[in-house]
Amino acid sequence: MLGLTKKDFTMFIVVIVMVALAPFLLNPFPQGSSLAQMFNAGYPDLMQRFVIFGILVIGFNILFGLTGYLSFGHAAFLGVGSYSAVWMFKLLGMNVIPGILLSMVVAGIFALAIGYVSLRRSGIYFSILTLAFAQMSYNLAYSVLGNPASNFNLTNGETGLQLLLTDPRILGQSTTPDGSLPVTNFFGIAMRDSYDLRMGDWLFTFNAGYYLCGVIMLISFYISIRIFRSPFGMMLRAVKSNQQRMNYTGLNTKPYTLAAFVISGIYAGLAGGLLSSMDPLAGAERMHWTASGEIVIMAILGGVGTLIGPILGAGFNEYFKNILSKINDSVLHQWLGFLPDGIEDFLVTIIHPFVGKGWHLTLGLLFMIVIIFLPGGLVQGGQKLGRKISGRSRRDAAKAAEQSKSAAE
Amino acid sequence: MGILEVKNVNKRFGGLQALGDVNLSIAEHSVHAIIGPNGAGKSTLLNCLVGKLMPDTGSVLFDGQSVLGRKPYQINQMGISRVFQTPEIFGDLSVLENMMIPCFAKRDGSFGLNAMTNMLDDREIVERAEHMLEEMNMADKRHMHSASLSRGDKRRLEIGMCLSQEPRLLLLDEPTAGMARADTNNTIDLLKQIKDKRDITIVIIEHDMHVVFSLAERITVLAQGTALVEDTPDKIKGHPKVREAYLGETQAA
Amino acid sequence: MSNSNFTRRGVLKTGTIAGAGLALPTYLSAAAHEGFTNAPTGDTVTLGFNVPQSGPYADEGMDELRAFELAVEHLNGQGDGGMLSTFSSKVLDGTGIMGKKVGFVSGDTQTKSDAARASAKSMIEKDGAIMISGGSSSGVAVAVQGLCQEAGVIFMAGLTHSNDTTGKDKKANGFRHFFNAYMSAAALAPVLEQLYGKDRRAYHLTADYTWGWTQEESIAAATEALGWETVEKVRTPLASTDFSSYIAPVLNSGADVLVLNHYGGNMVNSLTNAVQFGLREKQANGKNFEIVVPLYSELMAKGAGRNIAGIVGSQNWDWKLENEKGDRYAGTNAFVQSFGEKYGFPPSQAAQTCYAQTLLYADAVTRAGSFNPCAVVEALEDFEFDGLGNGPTLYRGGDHQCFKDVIVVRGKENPENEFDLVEIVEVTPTDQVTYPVDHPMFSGGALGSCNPGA
Amino acid sequence: MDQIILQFLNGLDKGSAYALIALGLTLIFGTLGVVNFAHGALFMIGAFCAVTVQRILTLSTVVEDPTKTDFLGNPSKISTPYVESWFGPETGAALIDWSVPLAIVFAIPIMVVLGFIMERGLIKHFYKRPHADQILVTFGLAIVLQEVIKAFYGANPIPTGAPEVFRGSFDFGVLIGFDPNAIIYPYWRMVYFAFAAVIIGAVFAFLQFTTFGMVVRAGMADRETVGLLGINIDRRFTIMFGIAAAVAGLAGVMYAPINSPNYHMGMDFLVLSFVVVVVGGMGSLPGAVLAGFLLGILEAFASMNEVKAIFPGIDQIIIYVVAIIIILIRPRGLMGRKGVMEE
Repeated sequence: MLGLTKKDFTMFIVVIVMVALAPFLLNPFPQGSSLAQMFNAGYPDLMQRFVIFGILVIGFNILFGLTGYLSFGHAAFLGVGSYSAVWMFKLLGMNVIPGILLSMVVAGIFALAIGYVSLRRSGIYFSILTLAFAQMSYNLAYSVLGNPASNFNLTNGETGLQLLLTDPRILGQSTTPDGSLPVTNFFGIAMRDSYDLRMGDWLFTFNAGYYLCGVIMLISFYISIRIFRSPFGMMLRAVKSNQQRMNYTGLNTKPYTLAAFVISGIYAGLAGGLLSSMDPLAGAERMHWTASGEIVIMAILGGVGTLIGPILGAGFNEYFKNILSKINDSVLHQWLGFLPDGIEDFLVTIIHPFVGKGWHLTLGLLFMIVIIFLPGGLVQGGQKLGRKISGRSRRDAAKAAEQSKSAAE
Repeated sequence: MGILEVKNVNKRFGGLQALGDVNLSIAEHSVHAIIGPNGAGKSTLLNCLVGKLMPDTGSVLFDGQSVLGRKPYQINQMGISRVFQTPEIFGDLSVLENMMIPCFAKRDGSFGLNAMTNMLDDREIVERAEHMLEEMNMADKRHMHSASLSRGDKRRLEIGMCLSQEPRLLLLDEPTAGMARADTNNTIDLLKQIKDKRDITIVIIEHDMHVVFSLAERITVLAQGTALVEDTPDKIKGHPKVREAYLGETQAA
Repeated sequence: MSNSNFTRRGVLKTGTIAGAGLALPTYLSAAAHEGFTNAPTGDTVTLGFNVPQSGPYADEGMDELRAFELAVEHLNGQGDGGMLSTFSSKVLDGTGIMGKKVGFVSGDTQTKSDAARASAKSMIEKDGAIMISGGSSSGVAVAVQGLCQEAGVIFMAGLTHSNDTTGKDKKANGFRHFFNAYMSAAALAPVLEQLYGKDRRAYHLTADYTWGWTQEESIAAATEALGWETVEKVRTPLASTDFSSYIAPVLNSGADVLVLNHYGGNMVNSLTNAVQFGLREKQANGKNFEIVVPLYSELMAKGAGRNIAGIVGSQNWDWKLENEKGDRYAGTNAFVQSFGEKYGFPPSQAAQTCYAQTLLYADAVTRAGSFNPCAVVEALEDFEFDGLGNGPTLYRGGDHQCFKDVIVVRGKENPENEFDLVEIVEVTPTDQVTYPVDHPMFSGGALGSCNPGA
Repeated sequence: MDQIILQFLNGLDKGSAYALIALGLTLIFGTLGVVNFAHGALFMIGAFCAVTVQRILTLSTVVEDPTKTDFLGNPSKISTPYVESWFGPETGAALIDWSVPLAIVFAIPIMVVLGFIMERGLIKHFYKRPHADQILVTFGLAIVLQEVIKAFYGANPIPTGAPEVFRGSFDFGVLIGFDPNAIIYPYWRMVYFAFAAVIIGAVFAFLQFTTFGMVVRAGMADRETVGLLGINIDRRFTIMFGIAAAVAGLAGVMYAPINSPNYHMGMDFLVLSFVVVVVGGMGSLPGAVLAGFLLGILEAFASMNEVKAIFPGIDQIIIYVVAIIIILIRPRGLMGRKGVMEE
């Protein structure tokens, strides 16, 4: 169906259902409980991030997972896309579609230029070339291209490019009647509009922006499945497998890798455009090398070269990043309040270094654990788990059959 | 006028004259072997033919057109396929996929952005690939991971991949190197079959005299970067120069 | 779109059905009643403290967080009450804010605009925070202030020194207690004149980002007004760690004063490098070569170690203020006492500003009798107060900037202990650092109107 | 002219830090084939060895002094370092003053042991894994190491001064006929340059003239063959990891007085040192050293006002521009070997 094999189609349907029901799935704890305060992730900003970073890593996976070219500068395209979209909101109007389209176009052009040069080399030399281009973009965006005092203020430097009441917005309004900034919208539906659903103690939020991002993520995911299963995708895997044989089979590897690079650059630009559409401020930090590194981490965490891996990796990373950094001692005390005082204090002391200001430490340890024990990422972990469960149930079934047999005798 | 004409080709690496004024003419539909002791320049010559190296001077004409200055993939598209000493296949891909790639290259050229169709829906390509697998007696292995094939199967697969492009000239670089006797004989049989069934020219670089004399119609002997003699196998066997340059060395070794 | 209540097991918790319109999602559905974002419903009110917990300013952020925790304790009537007893407004009585117990959530800005906004968003969307405070850099302050304006909550800025925060990027929902680059320059100028004379040639090294630029502009303008000449303004990359190649040419440039418009790790490194190059022992143009660091903090002084000795700069507040300059700065000792008792060391200026901001917010809500941001804005605008450690202070309505005395400090030559790193040289009175709302360095933006959100 | 000489000196100094870090990185890469993103963290830990030695030497006895009060009004505490009470005030003060050079002695065993633990405990399991996995696991390790340091020492830089005799700067200009103050250079930076030269020389001599070094070099060229000779190359490689860690650590110890150590200084150097290694050519030790000095010098020149006037912002990007140009002109960096890390 939809040109997918049965297995792929099933997976696609599962992802659709997960995206559609995310507001339920991510808010398992009743509103106001102390577990909800920490573990519920069903609020618009984080849900948007899940799907937007999902798009980013899906795109990165088309390059890295298929061709094996490790780009260490992918955040540059995210940043360029973000800036383009914000400029569109400043100049044209607050509808997100032109912004998103421009962000894809500009990121694509950027990727074409950087890819054309960087793909002249392979291996770590390619990685360093992409890293160098991205760091150049970051440094320039942070300083020279972002000086408010100059006439050429493309990025607004450290603060980040933001909307102003004085922006022209030729197709919209510069300022709303009550004197505030207009909000980003999709043909009139504001991205921050939400619909709250209350079920007993539970509260679920359905956010317009999230569903727009979700739909775009599903389209991106669908396209990525098609690419993986297409002759083009096979050629990309062939590039990763044996470039020499490619060349001696009459195939020019350069346009293949360049096309993959540009496609993944466009995905990154799209993600950047969506980030800006959800929150119209674009900061230069998005282009920093650590941001590029985070993309690589998400891809490997999820499982390189797998279809579903990027989504899992992005979700894992964003979830822990957001949740861990918000836990502080008073939250810990609240959680562990049911324990006797001595034990409570002891546990708080133990956990303290790993949460709040220590969230980097925990995340670093989690990365190491996943990478050491699950070389294939979370997808492999899931498969192992699945096999264990199905293995056990098969064993159980066999045992049950045996028992019934002996009972019959 | 042969299908491949090599004229006065010279190649130097620093102070070393790897090829000195090599001349070679390969007749269409023939099986032509190039032999010579280690360091005679066989690999260098082969690399000059497929675009991996650029000769310093001289010309290489394939079917009247110069191949010099073209990239390996362009030369392949002209109709020259190369089989490597150690089988070069796509180890991460399945056997069928390995076979499909040259079929795409034959039909769609050096680049095709065919990203939205499912490759298994392309019946024409799949059938062609499966047909070639049957011809190579590998149909039952088509869903195997190609890296897990035996060395002999890898060689068959590679040759099959080259043939599925329907090349006019097939270059084989020591195709039986490192093979057991049985595999070697299988390969010889396979190449004989190919020669009989297909409208193809074969150039084979080989160490193993058994292979050379069972296949070749003409033989060129290369020594110290120059073509010593070119003749039929029978004549070559008794040629004094060859004995001196080639067999003399093998005796010493 | 509308909020709806959907009862499955027949349990109806709240009975509100109201239009949310163009609103951020509201977790507490009673918000729609009140007509503003995150209106507190139960017996608690949640404040969001968004401070850098990772990255180079993490220690400063932790100090801010300590001050916030202390402020929350005092508001809830725990501890010794701190500055509640000295604060000129007496409406806070230790029963929380308007009878609601104060709770808080904390997050990590990472000193990145993006991350800070994400963190603030999660506080607003998920935790129902009604006020966001904290931060240790101007880029973050401006970004989060913009977010709070759009979301309809109050932003009480932490440490942010750029003119832009209450200049071209000012917002109706945002308030700054901390001083700014212009005020630093205005406060420093007379002291610099007195210490180093009118005939000086200054060489600026400036961190290449927004804050650096506004400070460079302010200091250059103020010193040029004294008659100083600006020899060169050199921008240094933010990511620099070794400033030797920028410091080396200074001595030979004809300058006799080096102004370091750097903050945090940049400042520690550039100052250390400058001292290594022996600039402080050199003579230029027949005068002693001098180094000025316009914005100073205790943590920077600590990081620079003895290199800071004799270096002049400005501060928003210092813990020795009341002891040395009298009870005009009442509140200082009360705060230092309760902070020191709890944590074992004196508070930094960042801590003081965050503590004061929390109290000011609580006080404004109480005086206004409402958590509605627009009511709070009204209560804070042109509010005059005293007893929070800075002497008589005005929260100016025109740009939401506090005006108060600015302290000029100098690194101590022989510190007696690890907390005693700077000495107060001078306190520049408020009227010398005050500027009109439409001063050119602050022009280009507008407050807009207050946004209550929902 | 004087400016050019001055920036050249600066470049040598920056370059010696880059070269030292890149040297260790290349040693690990060349011998073990592992891309070690935790190398910057080793540099940082080296600097914190200096901090720790300073802390240990200033461990103090604390007595209350009733005549003075602290900020809370309690009697203030007077602390006297143990070393001063043990060895007398003068010797004690001198010991504290010399804590950075003393830290070298302390850092070598610590770094070597740390290197062993890292290699045996973690890295050796990653020899056969893809480079991307190696990068990720060592990157994770780098984060963990720096966060542990942050938990113990805080995020603020910690001043760690050079001995008194090396403070201040030397006037080179006068020696070669310039005006006074035209070319001044800090003593400690000269010490750092000399130190770097000695370490680099020692590593090369070690590899060139000892049998151990010869085996390692052979192993770098062709690991399998050396393994076939029955030589236990793995143990030697473990030792090389220890040595590389020690080189990074020593670079960090001596760097402490130049910039006050902080927990993220390793990350600040990491990207730069990778660029240096790649520009030098993966796996080439002389290449790493050469590229370190080249990039250091170019960076120094790019920060000159005259250059910035022509190319605004060039000092922000010079390293990357140079890296791109060199990699495009020379496919394997300055002195890289073919086929290394090109897949």
